[in-house]
Amino acid sequence: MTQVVSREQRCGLLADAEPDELRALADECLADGGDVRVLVGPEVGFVTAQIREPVAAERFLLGDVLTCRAEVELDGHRGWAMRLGDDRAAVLAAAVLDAEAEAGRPHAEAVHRLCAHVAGRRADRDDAEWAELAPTVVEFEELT
Amino acid sequence: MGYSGARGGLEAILAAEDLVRRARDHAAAPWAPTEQITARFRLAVDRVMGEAGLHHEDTSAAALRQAEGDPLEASHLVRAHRSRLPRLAVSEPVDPDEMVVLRRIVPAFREPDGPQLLGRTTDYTGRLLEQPSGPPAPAPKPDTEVRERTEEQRRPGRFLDLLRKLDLVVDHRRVDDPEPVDITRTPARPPAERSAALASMARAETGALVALWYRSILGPDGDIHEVTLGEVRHGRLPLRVRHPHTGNPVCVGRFRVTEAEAIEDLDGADEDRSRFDVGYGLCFGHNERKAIAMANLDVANRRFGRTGPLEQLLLLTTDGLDSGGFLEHLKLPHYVTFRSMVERKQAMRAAAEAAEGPRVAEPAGQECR
Amino acid sequence: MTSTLDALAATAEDTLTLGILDEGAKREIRRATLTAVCVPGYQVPFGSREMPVARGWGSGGLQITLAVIGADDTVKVIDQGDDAGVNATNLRRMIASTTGCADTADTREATIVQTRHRVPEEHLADGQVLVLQVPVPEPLRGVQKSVVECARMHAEGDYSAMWVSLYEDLVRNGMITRTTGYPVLVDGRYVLATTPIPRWDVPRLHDSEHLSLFGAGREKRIYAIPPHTDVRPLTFDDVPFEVEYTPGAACVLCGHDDVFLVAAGTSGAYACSDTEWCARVREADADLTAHRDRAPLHLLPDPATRLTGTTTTTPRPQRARPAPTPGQDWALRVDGLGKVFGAGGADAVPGTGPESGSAISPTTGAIVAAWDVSFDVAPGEALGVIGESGSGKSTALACVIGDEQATAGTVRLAALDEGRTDLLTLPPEARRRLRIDSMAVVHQNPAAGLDLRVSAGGNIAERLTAAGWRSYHGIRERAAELLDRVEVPLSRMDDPVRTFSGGMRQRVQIAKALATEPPVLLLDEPTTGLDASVAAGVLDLLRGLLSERDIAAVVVSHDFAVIEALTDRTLVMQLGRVVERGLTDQLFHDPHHPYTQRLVAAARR
Amino acid sequence: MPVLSIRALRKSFTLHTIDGRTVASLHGVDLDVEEAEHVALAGPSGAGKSSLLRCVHRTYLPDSGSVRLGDTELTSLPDRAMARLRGREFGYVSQFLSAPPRTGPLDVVAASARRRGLDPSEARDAAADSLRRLNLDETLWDVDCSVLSGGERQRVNLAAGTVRPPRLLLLDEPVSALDPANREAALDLIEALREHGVAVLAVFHDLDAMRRLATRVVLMRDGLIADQGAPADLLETV
Repeated sequence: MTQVVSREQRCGLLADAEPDELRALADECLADGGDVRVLVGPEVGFVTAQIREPVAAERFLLGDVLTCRAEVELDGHRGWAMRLGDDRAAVLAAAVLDAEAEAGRPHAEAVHRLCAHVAGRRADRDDAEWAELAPTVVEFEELT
Repeated sequence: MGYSGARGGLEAILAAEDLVRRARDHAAAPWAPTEQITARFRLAVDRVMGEAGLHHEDTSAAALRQAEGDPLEASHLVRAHRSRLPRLAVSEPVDPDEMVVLRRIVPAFREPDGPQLLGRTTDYTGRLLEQPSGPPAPAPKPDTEVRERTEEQRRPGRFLDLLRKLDLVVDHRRVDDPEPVDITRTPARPPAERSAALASMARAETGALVALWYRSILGPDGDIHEVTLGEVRHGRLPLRVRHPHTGNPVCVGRFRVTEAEAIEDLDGADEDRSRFDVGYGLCFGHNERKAIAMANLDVANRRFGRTGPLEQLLLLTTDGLDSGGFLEHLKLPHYVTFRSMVERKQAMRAAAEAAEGPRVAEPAGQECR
Repeated sequence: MTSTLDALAATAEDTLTLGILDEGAKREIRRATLTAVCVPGYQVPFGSREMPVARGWGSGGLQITLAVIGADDTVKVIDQGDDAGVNATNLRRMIASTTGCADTADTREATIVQTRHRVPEEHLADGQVLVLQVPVPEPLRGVQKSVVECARMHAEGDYSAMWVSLYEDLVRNGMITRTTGYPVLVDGRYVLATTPIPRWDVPRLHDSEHLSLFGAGREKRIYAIPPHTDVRPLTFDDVPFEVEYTPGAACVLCGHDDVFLVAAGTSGAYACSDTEWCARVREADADLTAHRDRAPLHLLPDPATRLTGTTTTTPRPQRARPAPTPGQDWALRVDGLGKVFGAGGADAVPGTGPESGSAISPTTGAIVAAWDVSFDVAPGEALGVIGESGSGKSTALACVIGDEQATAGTVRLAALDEGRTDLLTLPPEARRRLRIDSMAVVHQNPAAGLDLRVSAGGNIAERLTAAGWRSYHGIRERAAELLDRVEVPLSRMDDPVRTFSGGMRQRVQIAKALATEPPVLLLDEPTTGLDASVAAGVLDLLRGLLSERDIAAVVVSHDFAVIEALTDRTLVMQLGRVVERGLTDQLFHDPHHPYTQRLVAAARR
Repeated sequence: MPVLSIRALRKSFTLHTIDGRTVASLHGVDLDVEEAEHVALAGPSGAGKSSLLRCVHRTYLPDSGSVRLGDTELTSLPDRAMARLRGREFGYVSQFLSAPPRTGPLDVVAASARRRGLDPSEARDAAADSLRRLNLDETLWDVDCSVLSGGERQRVNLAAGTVRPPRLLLLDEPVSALDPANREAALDLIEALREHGVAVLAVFHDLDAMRRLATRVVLMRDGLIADQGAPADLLETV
């Protein structure tokens, strides 16, 4: 399995994973009774979406996006996760998986596989989405 | 201490609440689960997300269900919910050029960079009321053939950039990069930074914003200025925050927005008539009406905001919670103020009776040369 | 199997049992409240949060209460004086259930009283906090629609528009007809809206022992009246402030008449609005004597003293005329004044002016509207500035007035700091202040100097109240005197100026300009736009006024007849420059500059 | 020292509106007027008589030369000082009244007297006296000047010019519109100024007035003084 994902990419992919996938894998990670502590949350809050608009290159605050985040320590390695929505169990699980991968613990490879799986699913969804959208493109006669 | 204030009021309130719950939650109809509301009332959900200023479909849907479909009441529920939550971060500045489009129309150009993508729209469908007697027949299998696509098809270049290439736009680009105003912490009042006006419009009530836009064109203080829609899009933008351990940006998810660019022909004495001005609109969810009104009002505010009432109207009268709340408060008891008003009217009358003739209140003032 | 994850999630469950405000918001509101206490009467903006109650249902008061309340506090909530009102009930259960504090109906036990539209009849003591729900915090809303302008008026303490509205009320209705939310002056500085509490309660805010906090959630403002603060209802010195009173009315329940009464039923009966007080009176659990002493019975309406009371000749504020400084005989002096519209400032000047035949800078494209304009005017002297439109005469005057920001030069007034201060260095508010009593302006368009909706007397009252006049009768006398002098019939004094003809409006504007006897008068095309015969009348008036007063006048006009009639000396301006200056009759009979000769030739035609 | 001393006074007009043509008016005039001396300017029209009066009053700005009132040089006096001097230290009585309308004769004359230093009640007495001497009907004293006839207005004008007279008076055809009877009264009034030591420099439209009033006649021609002398000597030669 290729390991080119950065920590940021991994966090991004875990944020996109399904809650059930995260919880199942996190439970496996924790099954060995590793030393785990919850440092932050999991708490529900919001991230304020800051936009740099294109007309004057000026920043403004569009509004807030409901998010949740968690941070854990697993065998001395810190794991952090944030995702949209308010599924606190999912974000805590993601933080555990982040720590698992950071610590290089036994399930680190499984975490990478999950990330790859999420990435693949995202590509599939993009394909499916475009398959539905493409027919709605207005096709003009070629102008020469 | 014999006096207890808690007399009839509380019981009546509890009974009213109870009546709502029974009639709404236990109505003789199937329960509407959240996913049904987000799937079947997509645009209502999106509208609530925008007006509440909180992007989360399920929360909006729950609010709509609790509010029995009243979008303003639903926005109130979501905003009050937001007041209880902490701000976890402010995102890295989002570049709207990163938008993956689901729909994109450029009315001012036949063949712009990238596609004219109709997407999911009923714009071209006759408005005929369908009255199905039951659920539709099973859906035909969608065409899932993988189609080639270019980067430009999913992330088309914006029309504004084309105008820039043609040197047809007044350049407003700032180099000083001021901190954006947070209107949830600092009330937006005129004179305000543009960032405050944009933020106010982004969470304004859709109807109020559209009405204000229309007033700016046809109202007594309006100006029938040339309105051209440069571009409108619906799509997804990435939300990135700084990773607390590495300090690098992390994309924690994507949120849907509607974006619009309004092109305005300049005709003022001190304006550059050889170029266009461009206004910007962006709001949560799929709400083209709001984004287009916002883009037009952005230019109108730059041009006429300070010389007329527009800026004050925009900042102080378009928030649905403000206007709706003030209206709702009229239902509260007002007998103290009313009694005070009646007293003055009686005093005026008593004074008139005591005086020699009836006093002419508010002299009309005859016209004279 | 319960996973570790489930357990972890459970331990964090309590984070959702939040209050209705997050802690950061509470801190912010406390900070704003503290600022409000430090600057009594000032409306402090704050990041008002959305509450589970609608904007207008007490969201501002609720935020203050939630921010300042502690678990050991006892809260009382009333609406219209009634603990059982639906709004009061609603807010009380919300506050009590989310903070864990005790609630009470007994004012004496409460540490915090949140209220809508009433101050309790019971005495509020040192340490008690009254939180008032405010629907509309801006007292100036009725007289000024622009929030920017309202902010300026507060910043400058410029409340003359408010005084004019009281004056107009008295003129039209014979009494001040304002009802609840009566405006008060706090600590001699800020005008504040007393929420809509009845006038009956307003005296209770003055020199109180308790702290009053005002929260406007929708308009996102907090303001305060700290204990022992001076709070005066706005009224003229010779017009008493009146509280609500209906002769013979008393509470059907307790029988008392020294309380604020509201209608009870529809048959004309009255009852206490403060239900707790009324109940305790009936239970003999109230100090009636102390209450009667507190009641504003001395402020009951007395038609005899209302307006019929003859002038209690309060002394008029008189501004001491500065003694002329030896060796300096000017009242107004302008040196090197210049105004460039557009880019470049002084660098845009070369290549413009009469020699170049253009006011537009060949290098920057800026318009050099006026440059190097210098003159001075002595008391008793009138100076003319003549030129065609576009010559820069009105721009130069606008720079002196302060309506335009000058690009260069200095402007000095003998009345200000003995002429040492350059007006152009003063902030806008200081220049506005000077226009009240040091340098009056008569505009071409009367609407620019007058409020056409207001009566002739009211327009003069605006200037007088701005200068500190506070006697209604004194103001009327002075206004009558001025209107008589400018030949406006006194029968028209109380009519809105919009019903006046152009010439009459201009006369009212002149009367207003002279109201405070300013040492300098600036007239911008004072008769332009009037019919010839009307203009002649206004000109005669000005001529008479200038000759009988020791005023220094500057008259700007394109019309030689106006300049000739009013002035002794004149500047001729063309394309932004002064091209000739001299005695007015000399310029008319012996003009030297080609441009002046053209003007004269045109005038003689 | 003469009350008025004029030296080498020149005045010409450049008419920019007509091709920049220059028209000469005074070519170098020298003239002294002593206390109580009444000098009449004579000569054909266009000779420069009125120009000379206006140059003294500075309604015309002289090109060069000197005009001294006592020891004050008028040609270089700042505008404001000149404006103050006018009417107070010397007066100019034109043919026409330019009184503010809506003021009556008495007010017009009294205002002039006040400018010359009398207090309000003194000024009214002096004004009444002047108007009486000019036979202006008392019923007209408070009517608006604009309704008066030409002769009445000229008398008001003369009264205003001569009330509480200054050291020097410049008279420009002050009795031209008067009928014979009123003309006599006016001439008497002017003549009486001599008793107060007032110096007069005047242009009269008729020889009778000159004969009657002038202590000296100055004959002007083409912007120069052609001759001067006693009226009896000079006027016979004209």
